[in-house]
Amino acid sequence: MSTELWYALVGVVLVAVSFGAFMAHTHLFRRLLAFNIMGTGCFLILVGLAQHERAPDPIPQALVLTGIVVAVASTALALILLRRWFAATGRTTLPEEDDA
Amino acid sequence: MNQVALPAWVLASSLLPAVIIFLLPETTRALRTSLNLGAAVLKVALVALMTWRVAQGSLSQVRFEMVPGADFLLRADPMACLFAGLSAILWLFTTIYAIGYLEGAPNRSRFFGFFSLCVASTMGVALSGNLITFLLFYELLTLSTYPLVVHRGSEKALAAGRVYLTYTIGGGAALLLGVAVLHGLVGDIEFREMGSLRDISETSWPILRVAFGLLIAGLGVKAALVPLHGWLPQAMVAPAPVSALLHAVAVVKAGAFGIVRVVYDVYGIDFARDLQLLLPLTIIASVTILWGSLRALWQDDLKRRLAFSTVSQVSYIALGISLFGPIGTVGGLVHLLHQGIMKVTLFYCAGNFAETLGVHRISELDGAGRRMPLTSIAFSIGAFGMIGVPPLAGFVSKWYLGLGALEAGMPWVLGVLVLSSVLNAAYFLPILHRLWFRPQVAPWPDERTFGRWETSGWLLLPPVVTAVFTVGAGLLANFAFSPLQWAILIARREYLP
Amino acid sequence: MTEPLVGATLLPLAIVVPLLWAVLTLVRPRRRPTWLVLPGLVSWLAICAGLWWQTSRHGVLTHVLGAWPEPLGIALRADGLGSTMALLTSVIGSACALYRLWTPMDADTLGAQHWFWPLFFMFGAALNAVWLAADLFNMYVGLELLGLSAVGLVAISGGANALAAALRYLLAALLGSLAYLLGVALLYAAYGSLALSSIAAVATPNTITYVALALITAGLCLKTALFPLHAWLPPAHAVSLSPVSALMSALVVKASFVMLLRIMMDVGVSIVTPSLAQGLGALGAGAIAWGGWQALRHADLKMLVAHSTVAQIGYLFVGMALLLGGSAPELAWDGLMLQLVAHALAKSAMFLAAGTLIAAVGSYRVADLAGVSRHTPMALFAFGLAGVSLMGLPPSGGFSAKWLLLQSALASGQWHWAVALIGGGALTAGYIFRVLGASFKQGTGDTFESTPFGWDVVALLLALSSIVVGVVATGPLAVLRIGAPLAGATS
Amino acid sequence: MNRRRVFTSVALSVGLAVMLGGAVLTRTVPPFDLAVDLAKGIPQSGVTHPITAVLLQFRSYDTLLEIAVLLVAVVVALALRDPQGAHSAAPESVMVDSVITTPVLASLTLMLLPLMIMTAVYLLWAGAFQPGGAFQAGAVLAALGILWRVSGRRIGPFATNRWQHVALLSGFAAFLAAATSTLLFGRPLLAWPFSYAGLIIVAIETVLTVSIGISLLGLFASAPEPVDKRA
Repeated sequence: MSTELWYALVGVVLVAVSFGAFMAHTHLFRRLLAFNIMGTGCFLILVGLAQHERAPDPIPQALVLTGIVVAVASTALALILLRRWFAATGRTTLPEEDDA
Repeated sequence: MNQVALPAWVLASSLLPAVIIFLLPETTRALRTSLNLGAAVLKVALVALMTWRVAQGSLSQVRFEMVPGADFLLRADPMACLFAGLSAILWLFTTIYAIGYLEGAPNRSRFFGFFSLCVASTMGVALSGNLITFLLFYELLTLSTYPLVVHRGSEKALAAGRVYLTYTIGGGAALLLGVAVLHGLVGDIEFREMGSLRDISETSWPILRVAFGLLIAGLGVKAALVPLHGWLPQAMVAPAPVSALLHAVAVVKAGAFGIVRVVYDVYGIDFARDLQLLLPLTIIASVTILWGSLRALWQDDLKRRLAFSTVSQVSYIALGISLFGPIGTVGGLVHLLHQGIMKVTLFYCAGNFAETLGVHRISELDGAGRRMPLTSIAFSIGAFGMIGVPPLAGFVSKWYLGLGALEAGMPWVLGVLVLSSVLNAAYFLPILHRLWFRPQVAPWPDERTFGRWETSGWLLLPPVVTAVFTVGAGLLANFAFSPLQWAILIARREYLP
Repeated sequence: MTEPLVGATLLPLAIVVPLLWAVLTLVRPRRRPTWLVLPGLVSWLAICAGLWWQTSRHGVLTHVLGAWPEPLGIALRADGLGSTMALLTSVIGSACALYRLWTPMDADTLGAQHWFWPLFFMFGAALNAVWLAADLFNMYVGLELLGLSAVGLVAISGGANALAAALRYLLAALLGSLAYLLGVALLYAAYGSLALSSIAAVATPNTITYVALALITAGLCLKTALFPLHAWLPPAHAVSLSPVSALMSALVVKASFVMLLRIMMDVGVSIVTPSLAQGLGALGAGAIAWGGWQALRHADLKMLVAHSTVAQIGYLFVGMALLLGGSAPELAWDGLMLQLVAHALAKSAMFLAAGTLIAAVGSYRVADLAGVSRHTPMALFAFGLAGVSLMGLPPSGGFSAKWLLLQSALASGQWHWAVALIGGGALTAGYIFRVLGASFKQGTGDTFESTPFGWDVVALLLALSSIVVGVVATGPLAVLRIGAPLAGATS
Repeated sequence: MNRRRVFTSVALSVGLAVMLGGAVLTRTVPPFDLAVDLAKGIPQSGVTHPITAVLLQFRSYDTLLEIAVLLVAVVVALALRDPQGAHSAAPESVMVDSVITTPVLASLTLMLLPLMIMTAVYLLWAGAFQPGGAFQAGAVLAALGILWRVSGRRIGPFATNRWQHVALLSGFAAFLAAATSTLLFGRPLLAWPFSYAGLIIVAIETVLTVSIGISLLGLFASAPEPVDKRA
């Protein structure tokens, strides 16, 4: 089993676990963290799976760089909304969920 | 204007006024009134012109493709002229009546806007040359009458509106499904004399039967066939001109007219017979006739009694259609007009009693004949016409229906006719008796005086004129362009290829 | 040959010009930069109209970015669907922008409103980027740009509710686009390319492709708010400023749907089994029922309209089921396209009209509309017209769309879809007339705010076009068939 | 969190793991190999490092939109930041909790200042022929800014300070201008003539670095001061 495939499998585990966490948690910050880990796993799969049994392929790496910037931007936006929400209501969860 | 576009002009002559009136501010009374009347007169002229052309055998139409495989088609054929002529004339008088009736009432721009829209869609129903165009205007009619039914905005009116919608939207759904099924089977279905489904393989006859059921169910709602008639008595909370519109000019008639179109111009009368579709229709119609008359007996509210009478009377049309043979057809078609004229008279009069004396219940009518002679005379003529007393219009209809029943070999229908005539007499004569032979007991609930006339001229003219029509349609039945002659013309085309 | 080239230059312009105006409005944020915005709207409209016209004349247009041919480079592609949606976006976008420009600003005293315009133009650019994208990863970036600017527009509507709605929306959007990205990663691993066309040529039914399509479908359905993944939509659309609600309901949900449609028709069509298609359709039917039911029982006018969007999305998926799993895909395609267009026009008109009514009565409750029919008849009329189209009553775009879908369903012998379509119409009639009835009720105290005349005009024009498009549907549908992934489609 | 929620989550995550695992393990050799086309393309791209070539030549359109995404995030941040409005010079909100007033950090920041700037410049320059580039450099700059701020020094609030506002925009604006300019010469969008390509790319990268750095810093700085309502 090549290293790249190993990366991909690690990515799979990360995605699966963090997806579970995203679903399980109600605390918005935890869910955001879960989302970020999910993103990382996704990038691992993208890079790893694309170039195993093959010459290294720079395209997925570039895609991942783009993906990272997008992920950073959305995380930042989420954090700002989250802080605003907390500042406004003192809640760490969405209204429909019980404040766990 | 070139004659090809004539149907379009007829449609536009009430569509454009509708749009303009919507934009008019509430206060511009004179302009709105003249616009209403002008449009109504213009429409009568246009329809007359169209009828004249059709009588000479020139067939004019407007056609373009709406969605792939479905055309928008307006066409002037004899049957279209029959219905268009009726509603054009009655619209003129109903407009006059409505102007007088809504004097000083709120939301008149809205009212007259939808009023014109309603008649525009009726014209569309009359002139539509294929099923999908018919469906289009049939639904438009539903939409444009709802605001009129709920016009008063009272709880009662809104409730009636809800009932009206529940029935008509449901009916519309059935109709849509039926049309879609037929369309899927044979493509775009144009109305054609002798129908256009003849050459369909035996295997798909069951589907044709289902489709027929769906179509009749959809149309039966507006035509108030039992058990789909529930909305009609509810809807009488609407202002009197709207009741006239619902019962005589537009809605109920659109349903009946649709049934005529489906039986004759989609399926074709003899093909319908081969599918064994006529007998069920006859039975439903007969049941409706008797049920409506029976229910009418027990109503004390005048408009409510008239409403049930409509339920019964309109089914004469369905009855005549379902009788195989030209005479029955003539009876049905001619009643389409006659019932309209007579029933509109009765509703005008009922409105006059309500507006002038504040009388809504039959038990309060004692002696009204002396107070409002002209209105009462008009009412009496209408009532006698409904009962079928010669030489009034109603008699002509029933005569042909009776002969048609014999021709179709269904003598039991004769019994239905006789029985319902007796019932008609039973619920109309007491009213006349109260009008003329009972002295006034109590003061009128809410009397208004209008100078030397018994009521406002706007309100008085229409019933008088339509009453005269009622007499004329009976007496002059043998002159050219009389309803009877026109119906005979159509019947000839439907049976003789 | 020159003309198609000119046409092809319009593709990047359709994206670059809104971006440019995003920058311009960002240089000095103002609440109402009328004279800065109007030229932007005009050029945007002109470009999209030209694009549509060029497509209708020359067929599919392609613009190879950076002159690097696919699959190494990225191309923009304008087929009938893409250019029509672009035109629709520019029209509805301009309408909402005008509505916004006519809004008296003392109505919202929030400083955040300064930033409406940059986000608005970013949003427009993102939509065009999605309509014209031909590359799976590029679609992802476009979708993210769209999602974030939409979230921003919701968030600046002000108030804690807006924040909560924006957060809920953002989480859903992020999860959805991540699922999509996973799917894309798998597809790239399986086929070594990101260009939709090149993958379509070699797509084979194997595990990795199935999983990829499943992830893509799930992600995009979440973004399209397909029942039962719709929970985020109603609050997000209801709390926003009315023009924002209009844009979101009319266009944003369509973006992810169109992406799904393209991928399904190009990559999935040889892979998706009829039973899977039926499954999607079943969810659509569920959406029709659930959305309609919720709309019937909500007291808040904008929540009612938002739930109506949930229901209308259902029709799209029923159409997709007929497209993938029916025996009359051409009819289904036409119906689907017409539903896309008609709903976009009708729903934007309805949200704008609802905003006017709410401003007039000063309350969000349907019950408080009593008597408004006399005060703001035009807005109510627009609402009614839009309602006619949503109900699918003739004459309207909604009717023609439903008619075509109905024909397709009957031709495929799939009666259950016919029932769903017609039943949905009845439900819609239920909640539309609930509003109309309430407004016809005789008002007790007729104290209404006066609303800008321009508002009525904009809403009425949109509503009328949603009616007219149904009567003259043949022309637009001919364009929408250009480059359609159907057997015997003109390209 | 309640039991059912946990169970469903676990079930979902296991399902996802199985799906993905299956997909990953059953993967076959793809029909296309872009790496080959890429190798052919590099010589005409004007840069030597493949990733940079992809980011700013072959898929530069993605990068353009990516910067737009970043800009949107900043715009929303600024919008939510100043409830008073962009031009009412709001007093800078000093983040009470995040200021660490130790002489160590203060002096360390001063010492780090030149070092980090140098690192940023290096990363930017390196991007042309080895891993590195605008975003990495920008991130370093942002980190510097954050240190600066955390150590209690003031940075002009971004919505009010014209220059920072412009710097914020400049990256995207320059990129957009460079992308569009080609249309004027009848070339496709972003199709830079080979002879200038390298130069243009370096220019864009430089502007982007500053702009990205300020954007990230802006995102950090415009988070509201945490007020615990429940306290």
